[in-house]
Parts: sequence; C-alpha cells; structure tokens
Amino acid sequence: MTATVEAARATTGNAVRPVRFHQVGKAFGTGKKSVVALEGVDLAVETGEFVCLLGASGCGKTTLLNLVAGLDQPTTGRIELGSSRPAVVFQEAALMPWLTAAGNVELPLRLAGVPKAQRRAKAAELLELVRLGGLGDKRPHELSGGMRQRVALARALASTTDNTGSGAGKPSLLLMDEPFSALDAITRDVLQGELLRIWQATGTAILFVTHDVREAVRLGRRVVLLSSRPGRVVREWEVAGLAGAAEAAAVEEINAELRKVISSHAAA
Amino acid sequence: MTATVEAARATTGNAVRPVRFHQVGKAFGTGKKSVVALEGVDLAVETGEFVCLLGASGCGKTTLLNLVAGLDQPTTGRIELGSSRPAVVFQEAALMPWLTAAGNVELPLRLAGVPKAQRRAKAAELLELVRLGGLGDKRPHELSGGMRQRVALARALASTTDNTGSGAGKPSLLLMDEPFSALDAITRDVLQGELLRIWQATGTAILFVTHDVREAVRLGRRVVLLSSRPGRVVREWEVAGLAGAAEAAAVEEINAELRKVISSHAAA
Amino acid sequence: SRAERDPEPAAPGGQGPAAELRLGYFPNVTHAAALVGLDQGLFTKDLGATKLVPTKFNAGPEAVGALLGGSLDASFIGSGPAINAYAKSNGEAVRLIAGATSGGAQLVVKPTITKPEDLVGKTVVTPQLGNTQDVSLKKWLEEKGLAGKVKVTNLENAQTLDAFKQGQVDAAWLPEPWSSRLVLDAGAKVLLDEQTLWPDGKFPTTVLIVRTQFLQEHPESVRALLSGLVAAIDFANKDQAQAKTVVNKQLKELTGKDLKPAVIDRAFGNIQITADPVAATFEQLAKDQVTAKIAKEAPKVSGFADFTLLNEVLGKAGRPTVDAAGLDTK
Amino acid sequence: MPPLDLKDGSVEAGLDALDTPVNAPEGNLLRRIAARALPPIGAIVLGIVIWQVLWAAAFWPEFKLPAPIAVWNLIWELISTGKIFELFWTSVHRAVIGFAISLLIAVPLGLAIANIQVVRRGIGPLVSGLQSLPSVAWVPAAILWFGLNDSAIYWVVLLGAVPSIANGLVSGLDQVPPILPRVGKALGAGRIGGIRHILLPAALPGFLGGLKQGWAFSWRSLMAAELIATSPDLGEGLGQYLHNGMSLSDISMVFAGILLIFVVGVGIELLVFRPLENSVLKARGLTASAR
Amino acid sequence: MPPLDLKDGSVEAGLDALDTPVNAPEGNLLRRIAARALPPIGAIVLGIVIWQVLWAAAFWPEFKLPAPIAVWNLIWELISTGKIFELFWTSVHRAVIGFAISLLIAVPLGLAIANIQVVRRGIGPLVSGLQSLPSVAWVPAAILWFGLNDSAIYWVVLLGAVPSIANGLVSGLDQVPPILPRVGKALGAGRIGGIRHILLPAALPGFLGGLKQGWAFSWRSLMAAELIATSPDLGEGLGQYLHNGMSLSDISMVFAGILLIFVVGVGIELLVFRPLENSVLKARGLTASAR
Ligand SMILES: Nc1ncnc2c1ncn2[C@@H]1O[C@H](COP(=O)(O)OP(=O)(O)OP(=O)(O)O)[C@@H](O)[C@H]1O
Ligand SMILES: Nc1ncnc2c1ncn2[C@@H]1O[C@H](COP(=O)(O)OP(=O)(O)OP(=O)(O)O)[C@@H](O)[C@H]1O
Ligand SMILES: [Mg+2]
Ligand SMILES: [Mg+2]
Repeated sequence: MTATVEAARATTGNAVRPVRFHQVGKAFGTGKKSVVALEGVDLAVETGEFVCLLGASGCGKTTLLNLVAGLDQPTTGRIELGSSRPAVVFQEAALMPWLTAAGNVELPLRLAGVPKAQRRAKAAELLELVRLGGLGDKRPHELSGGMRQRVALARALASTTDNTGSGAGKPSLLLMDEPFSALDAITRDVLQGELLRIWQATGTAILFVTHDVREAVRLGRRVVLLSSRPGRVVREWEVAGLAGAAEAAAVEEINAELRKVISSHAAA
Repeated sequence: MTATVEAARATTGNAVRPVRFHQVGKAFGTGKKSVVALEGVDLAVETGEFVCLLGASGCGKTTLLNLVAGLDQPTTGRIELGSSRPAVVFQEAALMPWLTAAGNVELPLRLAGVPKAQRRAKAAELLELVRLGGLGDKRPHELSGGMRQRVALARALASTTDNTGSGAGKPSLLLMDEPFSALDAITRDVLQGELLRIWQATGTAILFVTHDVREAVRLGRRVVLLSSRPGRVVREWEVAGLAGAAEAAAVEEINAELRKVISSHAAA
Repeated sequence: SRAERDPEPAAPGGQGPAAELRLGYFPNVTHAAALVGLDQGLFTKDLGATKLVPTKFNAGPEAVGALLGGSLDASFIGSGPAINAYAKSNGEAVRLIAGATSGGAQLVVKPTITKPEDLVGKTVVTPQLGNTQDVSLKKWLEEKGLAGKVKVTNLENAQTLDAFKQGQVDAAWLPEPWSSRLVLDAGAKVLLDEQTLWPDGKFPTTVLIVRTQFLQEHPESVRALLSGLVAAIDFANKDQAQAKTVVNKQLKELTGKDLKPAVIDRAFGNIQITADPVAATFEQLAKDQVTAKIAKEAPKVSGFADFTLLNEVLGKAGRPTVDAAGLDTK
Repeated sequence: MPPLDLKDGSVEAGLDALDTPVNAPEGNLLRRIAARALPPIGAIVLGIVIWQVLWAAAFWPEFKLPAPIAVWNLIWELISTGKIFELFWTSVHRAVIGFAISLLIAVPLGLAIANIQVVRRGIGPLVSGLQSLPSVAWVPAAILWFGLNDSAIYWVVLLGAVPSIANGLVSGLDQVPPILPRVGKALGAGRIGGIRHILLPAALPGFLGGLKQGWAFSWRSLMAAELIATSPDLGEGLGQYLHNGMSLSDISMVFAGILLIFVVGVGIELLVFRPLENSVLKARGLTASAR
Repeated sequence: MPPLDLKDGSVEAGLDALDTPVNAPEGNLLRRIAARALPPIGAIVLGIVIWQVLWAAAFWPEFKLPAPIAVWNLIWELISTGKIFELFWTSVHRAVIGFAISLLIAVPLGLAIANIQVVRRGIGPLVSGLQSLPSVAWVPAAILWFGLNDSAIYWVVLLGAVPSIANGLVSGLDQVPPILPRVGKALGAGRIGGIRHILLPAALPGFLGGLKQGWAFSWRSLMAAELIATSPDLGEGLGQYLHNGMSLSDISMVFAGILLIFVVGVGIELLVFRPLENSVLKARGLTASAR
C-alpha cells in the first residue's frame, strides 16, 4: 500500500515543513459508486506560512483538510506531517451540545490537562476575542449561527496553545474551513484582523479554506486553487503584501481562473 | 396577551401583504436570564417584493424568519400573515439524514401528496438547477457543505410550488437564511441569477437574509438593516435597479451604517 | 474425562454440634410438623448452642437446589423432589432421615364426573411435573388404560383452584389443603383418595432430608432436630385443635393469610402426622416414575435412608421405631 | 409549547419593561409541582374509579376482580404494622445495589462493544442472547453456585440488567453524530479522554433510555429472584409478598402486591429518571416543548 | 475503519486507474460472511472450552455443573426426535405474534407520550411503572381473566413488551434534533404527515434500540408465561422445557433449556436486528467505522 502518513519529522532538504502532500489521492466508497475527491495533489505548507485554499463547492477542500488533520487516510500517495497536532476549525461549528460556549472553548484545554482556573481565564479571553464576551454560559442551541461559528473558532484557537509535550519544538499548524462564512462584514473584518495578528505573533502556519477570493488575497501569502472532480492543484499565486490596484488585479485574475476551472468542469 | 398571529388574510388598505409585523418583540427565556432578540419590529413585505435583511451576527435575523414561518410565537406584538405557507431555506442545511438528496427535495412534494413520477421529475429538475444533477442518490453525509446547502435550497424551491389547496390565491413567500454563504463565488453568481429569474417568473415575495452587502444590493429591491440586542429596524434603503457607480455608492453607504450600528452596540 | 476428586472426607465421629442448622420448610398444611415445631420452639430446645435458621421455600426444586448447593442443611420436602435430589446427585448429597406427613392427596373432580372413564377427553391437573401427585396420577391413568386419553396439565395449586372455579379444569390430583379447598370452595367431589392405592393407606407426603455431609459432621445436631420433630409430631397428634390453631397462625404469619376453619379441619382429617416415612414405598415411587414416563429408568433409591438417629430418638421417647425396608443399604 | 404565559401588557408601557418580560412569577413552586404531579395522580384516580365501577357492576365475580377497598385494607394493614417498610427496604436496596454493580460492569462492556469491531461482532450478539434469557432460568443455577444468599440474588439481577444496560449504551453510542468524536480527536482527545469527555456525554440521551430499560430489567429480575426463598438472612421483599398472594390464590393480595411494585416503579421513574432526563434534554435543547 | 484494502499499485500507473480504485473484489462474499460469523462462533467455542475445562477439573460436583457432553446429548435427542422444532416453533411464533401486537399498541402510545405534554405527564410514569412489574405477577390475573389458553399468554407478553417498546420510542423521539420537525413543519407537514415522514424515521436509530429491548422483554415475558401451565392444549415451548428441567432438578436439562433460549436470542439478533441496525446506521453515516 502506498498510502501512508508519516507523523515523524519530515525533513526535505533541511526545512521542517508543517505538512507536505506527495501525490495524494482520496476516493470515497469502492467499486462503481466510488467518488474520487482528490487526485495527485502535491502541496506543501512552509513553517509560518498562510496559505488560502480556493475551489468550487464540492471540489475536495474539506477532504484535504481532514487528511491533514489525520481524520481520514489517503487512498493513494503520502502525507508528511511535520507539525504538532494541527488545530482545526470545522466547516460546521460542531459544538458539543452538552457544554456551554465556555465549556466548549475549554474542552481542548481540559483534554490537555490544563488546570481549571487557567482554563477559565483562557476561555474567557478567547470568547472576548471573538466578540462573545459574557455569553460563555449559553448553550449551543441558544446561540445564533454566526455565534456558534465564533465559538468554534475560539475553541480551535484554544487547541493551538498546546505547544508543550509531544508537540514541543514542532511547527504548529492551524486548519480553517470557511471560518468566517456565517459572519457579517464588520465582525468578519475584526476577526480577520485578529487572525492576522495571531498569525504574526505566534508564527503558526495556517491553511485556510474560503470562497471569498477577496478574503483569500487579503489574508494569504499564497493562494492555491483546486479544480473539481477530481480535486487537483490547478494553480498557485503568491499574494503576499499586495495592496490597492495590485490586490484588485490579483482578485480579478484569480476570479477569472476560478470561473474557467468551474465552467470546464461543468462542460465535462 | 397581545402576541397573536393572524393567519387570515390581512387586508390593510386594500393590498394583501404576504407578511406584516406590528411592533413585534421576541424574548427567549424568562426572568433574569432572558434574552431579548427582537423588539418593536415594524416591517412589511409587499406582494412580489424582494427584501434583503442585513444585520450583525446574532442580531435576530433568524429569529425574525422563524416568526414569519410560524415556527416560533412572538412574545409581544402581532404578525399578520397574508401569504400561503412560506417556503424556508434554513441557515443550517438541516437535511433529513435518512433520505437521499433527491428524497430530501421530494419531501415537500410528498407531504403535499404529489404523485411519485411527477415528484421525481420535479426533484431532478431542481437538483439540476442548483448544479447537483446526477447527485440525487447521495446521502447528506456524503455531500460537501456547499452541496448540502444547495440541496436545502432546492428543497425550499420545491415547497414553494404548492399553490393549490389552502394556499390558492394567496401571495407566496420565500424565506431564505443566508442560502449562499457556503458557496464559491461562481456557483453563487449562477444561483443568484437563477433566484432572480424564479422571482421574476413566479412573482413570489422573498425575504432574504445575508451578510454580504453587495449581494443584498444586487438582489434586493429593498434592504432592511437590523440593529443588535435588541434587534430593531434601524434603516431601510430602496435599491431597486441600481447599477454601476450608484450600486457601489449604496454598498458603501450601507456598509458605513452597518459599521455604525455594530460599533454603537459594542460600545454599549 | 473428568478429574477424580473425592467427596470431602468426613471426619469420623463428627465435629461436634454445628454452629447453625439451616432448615427448609414450606408454608403448607402438609408441613404441619415443621410449622408446629417452629412455633412451639421444639426444634431449638435440644439444639443447644446451634442456631436454627428456618428458611421458607415456595417449591421443592428450589429447596433441592439449596441443599445440593450446600446452603441448606436439612429440609422438609415432598417425596418426589426428595427422590430427585438423591438421584441427581448420584446418591451422594442427601439422606432421608425421617417422615413428617403421610397421606393427604385426592383426585377431586367436577360433580358430573363419577367414574374414571368419564375423564376421557377432560383436563386433569397436577401441581408440577414429576412431583408426587403427578407421578401418582400418570401411573393410575396408565393402570386404568386411560393414558393418552386424558389431558394432563401442570399448574400451580392456587391457579388450579381459580381455573377449576372457572370450569376450565375438570379434575385435579392435589395435596392438602388444596383438595379440601376445591371441595369446599369450588364444589368439587372426591373421585379417589390416594390412600386407597397404598397398602395400609400410607404413603409419604412430606419427609425430612438432610445433607449427607452435615449428617456425618454433626450427628448431634441432627439428633437434636429429630427429637424436636418427634416432639412436634407428638404435640400435633395429642391436641389436634391446638395444632390446627398453631398451623393456621404460622400460615398467617408467613404468607399474610390464614385458611378457613372448614378447610383446615378437612385437610387435617386427611393427613397423618407421623415420623414414619413409609420407607417401603420408595422403591415403588421410583419405579412409578418410569410408568408415568417421567424418567427413562427408575432412579436408584437404595442407600437413601438413614434412620439410625431417628430410631435412637424414637426409642428414647418410648415410641415404636421405623423400618428402613432395605432403603438404608446400597 | 404553549405560548409563553404573559400577562397582558401594552407594548407602549415602555421598552424597559421588555428587557425582563413580565412573566408568570417563576417562584410559584407550588403551581409547578402541581402541574407535574396532577396528571399522573389524575390518571391513577381515573384508573381506580374505573376499577370501582367495574367491581360495583359485578361484571366479574369477586375472585376475578377484587374490591378496591379490600386491596386497600391489605395495604393499610401493611402500613399500620410497619411491614411495608421492610418490604420496600428489602427490595429497593437490593435493586439499587444490583443496578449499581450492573452499571459498573455494563459501561466498560458497552464501550468495548461499540468501539471495537471484533468485540462487537464476537460478543455483541451473545450479549443480546443473554438479554433474552428469562431471569427465572438462572435461579436454579444461582442457588447451586452461590447458595441461598444475597449473592445468588445479585447474580440473577446482574444477568438481567448488564446486557440491557450494555445494549442501551451501544445504541446510544451508535447514534452519536460521527462529527463529534472527530472533533474530539482534532482537539487532542486520546482514547480515554475521548470516551470520557466526548463519547459518553454525547451518548447520554440515548443511554438514559437504556438505563431506564436496564433498571426495569434489574427490578423485574429481582422480583423473580426474591421468589427463591425467605429466610431471616434474606428478609422478605415485595416479590415474596406477591408470591404469597399467588400461592394462596388470593386475588386481593396479588393486586396489593402488584400495586406496591407498581408504586415503586412509578416512584423511581418520577424521582430519579424523569428529572435526570429532563435536565439532560433541556441542557441540549432537546425538550419536547421545543417542538 | 482500517485503511481501505488497496492493492499495491504505483501512482504513476496512470490516472485512469485511480478513477475506479483497485480494491479487493467486493464479490468475495465468502470472506465477508466469514468475517461476520467467525467472531461470535469463536466466542461461543471459547465459552464451551472453558466450560469443558472447568468440568474436567471437577472443580464443582457434577450436579452443580453438568458435563457439556451430557447437555449436548439432551439437545441431540431433541434434534433427532424432531421435538426441537416443536419447541422452537411454539415459542418463536408466539413471541413474534405477541411482539407484533405489542408494536401496534406501543407505537401510537409512544407517539402520544412523546408529543402530548399532558399524556407525557399523566401516562408516562405509569407506563414506566408497568414496565417494572414482573411478568409472573400477571400470570394469576391472566388465567383468571382469559383462561388457560393462548390469550392469557399473549396478555402477559403484551404487558411486558408494550411499555418497553413505548418507552424506547419515546426515548428515540426525545433525541430527534428539534430542527428536523421544524423543517418538516416549514415544508408543510401536518400532524400525521410530520409523524409519518419526519418524526418516526428521525427517531428510528434510537427506536431500534428500544425495539431490541422490547423484543427481549416480550421474549422473556413469554418464557415466564409459558411456565403458567404445561398442557397438551398449549403445546410445549422452550419455557416449559426449561421449567420441566427445573421441576425435575435436572441441571443438564436446565442448561439445555438455557442454551436453546440463548440460541434463539442470538439468532434473532443476528438475523433480524443486526442487519436492520446496520442498514439504518449506514444509510445515515452513523457506522462505528466512521469514527
Ligand atoms: N463521506 C463521504 N462519502 C462519500 N463522498 C464524500 C464523502 N465526503 C465527501 N464526499 C465527496 O467528496 C467531494 C468533496 O467533498 P468536500 O467536502 O471535500 O468538498 P468541499 O471542497 O469542502 O466543498 P464545500 O466548499 O461545498 O464545502 C464531494 O463530491 C463529496 O460528495
Ligand atoms: N433558543 C434560543 N434560546 C435562547 N436564546 C436564543 C435562542 N435562539 C436565539 N437566541 C438568541 O437570540 C439572538 C438572535 O439570534 P438569531 O439566531 O436570530 O441571530 P441571527 O441574526 O440569525 O445571527 P447570525 O447571523 O449569527 O445567524 C442571539 O443573541 C441568540 O443568542
Ligand atoms: Mg467543505
Ligand atoms: Mg441566523
């Protein structure tokens, strides 16, 4: 079997990459009814890099993140994971319904054995960060869609803070699956800013799925475009530090390419 | 008790309005822990009108739609519902996990007693419309987030077609809660176009929640802005037929107002 | 193949009086001797330091299980289950040491039935598969050539009464006090008294058995128990009226309900309270199991009885000893 | 859910009034208890009335359907002699202990069956097979193996309750949306942490149903086990009382026994399972009132 | 889930090869059946080996633990005389009929309890109380009311199974995410349509667990009911066979009876509930393998 995940340090050259895909493929099901979600994907995220993943709906972005997070196994190819356990923001909020908002944010800290007082403080701080201060004692079913998404975001941020134990010394990695899709423009702006701040402050690498080309260009240092059925890397753009007209041009170009990819699929 | 819902024809003046709010308020819970989601909301949707609802995350948009759909009762005020049963696209896809995609789309038709062959054809057609042709036999858990959202959209469209029986003669109404949030730009464009086409063809009134000001201005004839905690109607804009610079200006203005509303809330 | 393991070697000569003696009995008229002995404190009188733990059972098989499982030392029990206990443990686990009641079983029928032939096609009830009455009925039917022509049903006594009242059952072969209850409460007639089938009208209804190991280890305690039994039997036979009152009082205490005076009178009239287990009948009882098609071969009962202690006690009390009729040798 | 019980209040009364809705006072505990207790009491009273009417109509002879008053007299006798406490205490404390032990055995068993494929295939069907064995079947073996003591009784109870609780847990675990354990894994939950913090709480609503069934099984098994024997060591429980009624062919006593057992069943449901269930469902927004 | 069973194949072999993954042939039915059947058989064989060893070690006297071969001889005799079919048929057909009737009664009852607040409060606790009544408690009343026939047996079975199934359904319904009935309502489902098309299918995974428990209850109640009476009119079922063994103090026969009842339990689980459960869970992506 060629599909393996190496959790050991992957040293290609002499850089420790948080994650590297070697011709990774993923199919669901077997036989006639199988769906090939990803095929021959080569992708690497450098330490501290902010990579945005774009692609049509259903092209395999979530599948790719799941592979990185170790929640699924590739059917072909190989994934080298150099980072400590990646933190994940899932596409659905997927909050634990029996825990309050604060309890959900505390959960990864509890699993890591952080003492109670510290956990509390951290959770309160993170809820404040996602603009949910004072709502820590609400249950998931009492929150609006966007609020839930923000709690999930805070929870993922809480789980990145584990840089002790087995994760010590390894680069950290944050996987985010459309984390801002249910947020209004203003909240989104604020959180984008926070995310960039956290990224710069901690040096964590981020793999960020979005549908908003503008957001991808604004946040990412690199934008990766996936094709549909099967998902493959079509093209990449370096977009670090673009602003004003250059940014607009990049958005324009990526949009055009996206359109091309999607329509070619629709035609096929 | 002043909170009532009149499902009878509400004839104010001589126009039959699909829905009209009279000083509607909605609070969750009782006593100290109660949350006031909506307060003193006056809002009417005219027959065949396309109204977009904007507001910060957690301001009460979903609550408002639930009230219109009759899934919740207002705590104060009065709602006049002049339309036949409104069709709803929920914020979560909320597909029935035991039904295939096609089965989900067929469900409202089945509940309305449409014969099998007709149901099949209609479901296939609607799935084609949301660009999911050929995926009708997939189960919800085999679909990506965006695909699920599109199935939910198709399902809601299927449920609008009931214009017989008790709904006969009444204006129809479509409630949509961020239906395109999980879609890539291109698919979203296509579906926005389709939605406008359906709207024009059927003359159904639409109440459309979105976070994307651009989308609101593009689709809506009127844009309504809700404030947060409690949700009240802050301002309305007529945006029918705007294009080019006028459209950009409207977007700019609404964005500024939204920012003001949200920051004033944050300050409070 | 099974490892050989000797049954625990019993210390010859015993180990002195036991710390406690766990005695099983049923709240039933046929256990009158046990009820009287318990009520009057006759068993404890001679037991001395040995603590008596009376344990109430509802059915024979459970008492047999408790004896075989070693959580009961002695028990009053019907003769059928007693034979089963001996046979199923390959003649190891238990010994028959005394009788308690003899007689007291009748075939009662609907008034419309007047002769055995009338039973053809009818439903006849016995209390339990393989118990004394069940075997007796089946053997009797066999002898009358009625086997297979009569529906034999096993039903708990209490429910037999109800079913008989309802007319769902046409006849029943029951021990006391149930035959009396059917006669007095439900208008049944006696077609046959089992006494007429046995020589001298004697057959064992309730007997006392003891765990072999207990008997070997604590003969003093068993002797004390037996002297209590003999005293209880004396008590019951000397003053029947008093005995009836005592039995009824015990029944009330144990089950929350007593019997009607008429029922207890009639029941007492049909039983004999005696220490003689009528050992001579056991060979026949075992053979009857085959006739009744309960067993394929007759259970071996030789070596079952051990009346040494009983006869010692009876002798001391100046009463006639009982005859083992060869049942005490293998 | 019935619409919130609001007092009439004009909206113009001021916006502040809306911040804390003018609701029926929450503190009216009496009323809430009444709302809880009245319906079952009403149902019971109705039942007794029907019974009395049927009896008075002499539709059936008395030995088929006893008079309510006769049954009540029996129960009253038990109460006035204080015997009822012995009956309740003997049975209930045994059932609780048996249930607690069953829980300790069944939870690891259920977790293993639900999570380990080989165990599920190998042991799973056997556990269901065990569950289908009537308690009385174990009585002879229990007496032989354990003797006439509480161990035998607990053995019978365990064999009744463990498979049921384990199966209930498996069914609860099977319904956990797979995304939750995945999230747990992504948040760094190990094998044990995942079970403790994700799987068990997630399975709780389904598991509670299983617990209820498990309790019913253990209680019923206990009733069967109590028929074995009564001795000073064992004490007399409800099962024995019922059996006495049965062996005396005394329908009033049978009814009294059934009623007492029934009362315990209803009591445990109202005092233990109902509040537990309500709080679990409410915390997750699963209350029927949400519908 | 173990990683998909792929044959080694170089990725360079061409992209077309990937479109239909080179999997272990699905048609290998034999292997899949073996994978299903082996673990339980293995567990059973292990159990028998332990039994034989315990027996051979003469750890207990033979009347406490019968020889496996003695029990097998009894079973073999039943098989060779064909009597086993009578036993199975009598019991299983009664259980199936009783279960089916219970289902018809329990489903509306469960729906009413779960959906109507007054019924939940009034009847709910009583149903749980009924569930805690041992089946034997009903035997005297059943004979009195129905007589010595199948009706009495079905009555006992119903009283055992109905509350259990109803409670299982309630617990399944309580776990339905409230969004689903809301969606149903928004899609135009009425009272009946909502139950038929939304509530019942949504509650199915939880309900299946309840059904399993209900089956166990009805089967066990049947075994208790069959003890009522042995009579040619009623036919002899497994319960009677077991009871006869107990009456005769024949531990081998008791073991044979237990084994036969156990076999039926395992069989029903493997042939009915397991496939049902698997298909329901799989269709909803709730398989344990998804974890
Ligand atoms: N468990 C599964 N079983 C079968 N097919 C699946 C499964 N999960 C995903 N797929 C299929 O894999 C493809 C990719 O799905 P994925 O969720 O990765 O898309 P995505 O890029 O995240 O889309 P979106 O932007 O809509 O979330 C889709 O065609 C989907 O139908
Ligand atoms: N069932 C509930 N119980 C208690 N509070 C609730 C409940 N449902 C909603 N709320 C509260 O009501 C407010 C409005 O919620 P709503 O879901 O309407 O927001 P929204 O405008 O749809 O937000 P978003 O854009 O994030 O979806 C929020 O503060 C939320 O916490
Ligand atoms: Mg996705
Ligand atoms: Mg919302």
